[in-house]
Amino acid sequence: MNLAPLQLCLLFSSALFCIGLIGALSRSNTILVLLGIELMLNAANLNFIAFWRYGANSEPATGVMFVIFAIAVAAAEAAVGLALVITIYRHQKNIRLQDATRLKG
Amino acid sequence: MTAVLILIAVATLCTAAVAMALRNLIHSALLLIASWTGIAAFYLWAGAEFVAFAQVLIYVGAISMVVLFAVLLTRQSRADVAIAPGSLGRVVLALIAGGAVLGVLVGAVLSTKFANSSATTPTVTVKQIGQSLGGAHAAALLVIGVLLTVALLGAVVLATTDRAEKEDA
Amino acid sequence: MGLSVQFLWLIPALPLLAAGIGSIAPSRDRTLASGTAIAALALSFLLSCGALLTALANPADHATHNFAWFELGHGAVRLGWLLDPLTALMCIMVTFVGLLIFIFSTGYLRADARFKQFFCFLSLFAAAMLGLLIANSLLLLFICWELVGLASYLLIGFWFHKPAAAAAAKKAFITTRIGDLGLLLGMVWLYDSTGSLLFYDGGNGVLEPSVLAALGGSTAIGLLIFCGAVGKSGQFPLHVWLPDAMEGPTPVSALIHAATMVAAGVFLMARVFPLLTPDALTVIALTGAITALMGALIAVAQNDIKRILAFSTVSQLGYMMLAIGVGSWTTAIFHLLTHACFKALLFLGAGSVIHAAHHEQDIRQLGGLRGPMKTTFATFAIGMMALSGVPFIFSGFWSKEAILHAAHAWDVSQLPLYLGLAAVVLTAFYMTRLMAEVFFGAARSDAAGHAQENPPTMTVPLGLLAVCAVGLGFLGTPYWPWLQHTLDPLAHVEAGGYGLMMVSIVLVALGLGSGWAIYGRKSRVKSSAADPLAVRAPSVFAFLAARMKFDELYAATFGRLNHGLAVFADALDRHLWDGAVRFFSRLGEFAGVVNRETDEGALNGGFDATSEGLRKRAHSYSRAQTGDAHGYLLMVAFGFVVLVFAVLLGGAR
Amino acid sequence: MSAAWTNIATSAHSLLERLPLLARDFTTDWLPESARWLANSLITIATVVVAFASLFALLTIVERKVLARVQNRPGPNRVGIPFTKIKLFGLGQPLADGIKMLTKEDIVPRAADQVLHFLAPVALLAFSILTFAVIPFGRQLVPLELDAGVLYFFAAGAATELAVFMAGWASHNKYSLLAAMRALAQLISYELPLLLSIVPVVMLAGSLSTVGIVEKQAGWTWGFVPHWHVFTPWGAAGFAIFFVAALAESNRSPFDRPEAESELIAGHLTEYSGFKYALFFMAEYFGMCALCGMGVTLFLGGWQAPLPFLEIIPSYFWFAAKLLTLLFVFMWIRATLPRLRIDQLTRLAWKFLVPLALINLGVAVFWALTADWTGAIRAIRWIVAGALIVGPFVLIGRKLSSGIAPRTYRYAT
Repeated sequence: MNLAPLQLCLLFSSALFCIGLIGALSRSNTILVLLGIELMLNAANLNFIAFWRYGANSEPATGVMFVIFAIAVAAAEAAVGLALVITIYRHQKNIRLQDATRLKG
Repeated sequence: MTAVLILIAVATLCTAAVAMALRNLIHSALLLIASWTGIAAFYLWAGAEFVAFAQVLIYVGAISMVVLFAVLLTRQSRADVAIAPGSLGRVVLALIAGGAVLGVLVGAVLSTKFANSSATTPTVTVKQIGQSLGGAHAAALLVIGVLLTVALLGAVVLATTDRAEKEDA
Repeated sequence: MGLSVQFLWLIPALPLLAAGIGSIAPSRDRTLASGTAIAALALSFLLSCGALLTALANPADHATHNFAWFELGHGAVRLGWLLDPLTALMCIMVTFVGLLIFIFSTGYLRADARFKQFFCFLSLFAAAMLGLLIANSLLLLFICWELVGLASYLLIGFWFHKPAAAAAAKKAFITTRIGDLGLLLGMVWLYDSTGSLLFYDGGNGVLEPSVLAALGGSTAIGLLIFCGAVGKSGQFPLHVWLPDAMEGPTPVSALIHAATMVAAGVFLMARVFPLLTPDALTVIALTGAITALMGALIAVAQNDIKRILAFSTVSQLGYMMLAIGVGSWTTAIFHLLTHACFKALLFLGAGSVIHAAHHEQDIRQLGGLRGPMKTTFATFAIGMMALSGVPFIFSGFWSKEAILHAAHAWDVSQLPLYLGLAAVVLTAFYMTRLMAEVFFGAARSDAAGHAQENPPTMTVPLGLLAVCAVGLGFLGTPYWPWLQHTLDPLAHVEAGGYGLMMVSIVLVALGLGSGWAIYGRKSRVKSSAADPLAVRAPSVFAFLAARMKFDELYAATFGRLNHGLAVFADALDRHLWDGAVRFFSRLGEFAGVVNRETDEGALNGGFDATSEGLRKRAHSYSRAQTGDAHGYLLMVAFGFVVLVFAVLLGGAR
Repeated sequence: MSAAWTNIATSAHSLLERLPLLARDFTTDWLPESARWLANSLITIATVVVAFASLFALLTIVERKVLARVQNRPGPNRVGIPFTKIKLFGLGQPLADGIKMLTKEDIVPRAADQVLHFLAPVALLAFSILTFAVIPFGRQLVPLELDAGVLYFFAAGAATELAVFMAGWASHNKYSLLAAMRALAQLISYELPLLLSIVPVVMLAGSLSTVGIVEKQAGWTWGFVPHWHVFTPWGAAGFAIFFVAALAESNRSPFDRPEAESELIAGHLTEYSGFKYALFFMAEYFGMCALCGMGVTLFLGGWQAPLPFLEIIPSYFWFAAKLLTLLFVFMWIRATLPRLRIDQLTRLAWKFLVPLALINLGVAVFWALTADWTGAIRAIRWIVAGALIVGPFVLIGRKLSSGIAPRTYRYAT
């Protein structure tokens, strides 16, 4: 099997994405679910870099810029997400995601 | 070069997978941090030096701290960090869903014929990044600044205990 | 060291700045408030001297500096500064007299709690007045004119806790407003006719020959502008506010109602003199002459020291208007300048007396102040002789002579001359009466008995003003008419006319002699004793003492008319409009009742049924929101896979 | 001075300057081209590690001596060369300490998280050493010339927090965990002023590369005032903020809260002994050296000589001199100031240093915008910039310290 480096990178990111997905789906701890989602986000970033590295470049730094902004957004997401986790903990004394259904219809 | 990439990929995927499977929350978090470091290594390998350092600074330096704090703040006893396993049905369902998505993605990647990329490696200097941050992406930079500020305030507001609320409880 | 016209705005800006500082300064810091005000005005005085030097370099020139204020329609509304000898001399007069009065005030209001506000208002007044003087636009002049009115209102009503002061402030404000309406109308008319309000604008200003020729002389515009002057300068028939304005503190009376503000009307007429047609001038001359005589007549029968001076001011302003009316505006300005000095002197002297006598203003209660208050007496006597027109060394003589000569030379009518000559006698008479009652004889009350000379802050300004009251007259004698020629190089000055001069000297002597004969020779012994004139002609004296019943007349005519109109409007509002409104409201109420019945009965039922159906449907949908985040994520994942297959099977590739 | 003499001086100077590189090249000359790069790198790494390890050994004794002198006692003065009577003012003490540390029993608590307990000191030391990679020790002596060197430094430094947490958590000791949490709070709090204080430097130097920043500071005004950043208003303020934050980042007194022995029984180090403890100790000194080195690089002109004629002395000597001076100030401060309470500590960071650093950023912007002011107007530039810093400093300081009276001692004099 002869794979181009770009394909290797994309396989890497796909695998990372799925690991994040499986983690987020299978774990009941809200923090772990959040971390799984973080992993998926990172996988997406990985793709940006991979395409920047091997794709047809229209502009030199577009992929890099995307990743920088995505990292900043991820930081904001993590801060707010974990603050929400703490709030959930305060309300229901645990952080099991499946228990946090008080607002359901 | 490809060998290095495979090495990085295997290390990153292994740490991530083990982190998602472990029962000890602290170990999970630390392994995930290792995984993020692996991703930074990938960026370094790809030549995106600045992004790699930013990844380390933000994920390893900042987000990891927030995660660890959250872990420590949301447990009632030491035993709490060892969480009960999810129900078997959920795990199976998760594996099916993940496998399906992975299959689709891998299929798509393998079946696509990418144009043979140019041999030249793109380089980007810090100066170029700074110039595009201050030039073409200045608006986005401002929005990110506002977003981070709002997120900071929001996180503080969410996490602080209300005095009145405390009295009720 | 001249001051060029571009920087002319500094002259009013400095007092304005002082007013600003004063307004935010702490109330208890008296030195700061008075210090900034006095320093600012002193600087303005120096700048005015500089401006005069510049103006004298080329007296016939009207240096201007114009600029656009804002765009309006096709053109810009333009304002500007104007520098000519008239402006410069007036500025010097206002700043000099003002400065002395400011200094006097620091002594006069030493014990007042609102000392700071007083200086703030004074500075505001000075700024507005100076702005009025340097304006090269009727609009800017009008703005400052109204500001002057505002400052005057604030200062007359300075002791607003006294009902009389509050009422006098209102009266002054409203009465002058009547005249200002005329000025505004005249201004609008002028703008409509010429398209400009600038006085001098390189050939396009309203006072310049080309525009005047195009305008072709409009009596109405001149008379409307004169209305403003009538209000501000207390001319007949709008003179009623000026005596009442004496309710303000005495320095205010001196500054505003003797020296400067009331002169604004005269200044305005002198400024717009080229606009005035012969018909308008005739009206002005007659108004001035009537005012001069009437003021002098009323002054004879007053007992309040400040009111006597106030009516004397009315009379003198009449002289100035008379001079303008007979076509010699330079002599009007000459008299304005000399009058400003000696009237300020008289008012400050009166203030000195009042301050020393514990705010006793009734001349019948005073008396015998010659001994304890020597400086005040001496300076007051100089002022009195200047006002009376005692010949040769006192300034009032020369300026009054100039006016009388101009009136004599007027070819339309000699009536103003005769009225003016009559007023000369009366002026000398009532001033003698005032002197005799206040300073001679014996003290007729405790307040007068305990009077002491005032501190130097009050007497030094008196001395300086006395020097001016003597010296200023020599600037415009018929033998060396420097002032007239500086103001208007083309002015024709009557030399000669010794006969008329002799007549007026005789008349002055007559006035002085009769006054001394009646009041001085045998001075009053008791404050309650009747006035000698009142004994001889009671009805006339009472009529004059009641100020010729002008206030009553206005109350009976305009006041009643106004009241009737108000009653009519009230009735109209109460019955006609109110009834209509009530009818419509009833109608609305009825409609509402009908509406409610329909709504509750028919419509609600239908909507309720529909809403219930919607709610049930929505409830069944909301079950789909399980609150299970895992489930959502799972759905997304499977949905993604399904979508990919859908795309593949759909043959997109 | 004759031209010949100048030439000799210059060549001698450049020889001295290049001596370390020449020595390295001489050593690796026989290797094939491909292996030379690797060998050169290894030599560089080994040199840095050995140099700083011996500096660490020296520093331990120097610190004890300095503290002792400040406290008016002699300090360790017994250990000299073994088996002789030569004492050398106690300079043999580090050796004795090292032998003691290596031979002590390595105790791991039974309930501890074994793996993390072992990994913590290793990770801490590894990350500390990593930070040395981008510090320019001399004119050509920078181990790794990176475009984003400053970013690298702080990225590597950020990871040390993780090691502290690992140590605290793995020990299974409530004091250790408490100390770790406190340490995290402190490190995160002071990371912010630390980073904000260097932003002006990066901004005005227009470079994230440490080498570039040092080169920007070359030259002298009037021939004797160096163009170091510390000699500008924003630079002085930035250096002060950097210095305070660096004290806190390296857990030095008065910010040695995490290891306060009197209340937290040495904090996250409680359950460590023997060689692991030595590693922690070493890592802390390494971290301190690295931060001081970064401070020298960013604000004190790096390896630049203070005066033109002093350039004859090689650049790495100047770097070492500045580094040692800063380290001495660290010790001096430790001997002088009492420890802060945790609330005072975080308040200082968030309410004082961060606002000041932000204001300093504004001052730097002003400085950059007025760069073309020349002549007498430059005095105005200085005055405005100085006032912009001193004013807020005084105001915020007064606001924060209002209502706090000096402590009174009733029974002591």
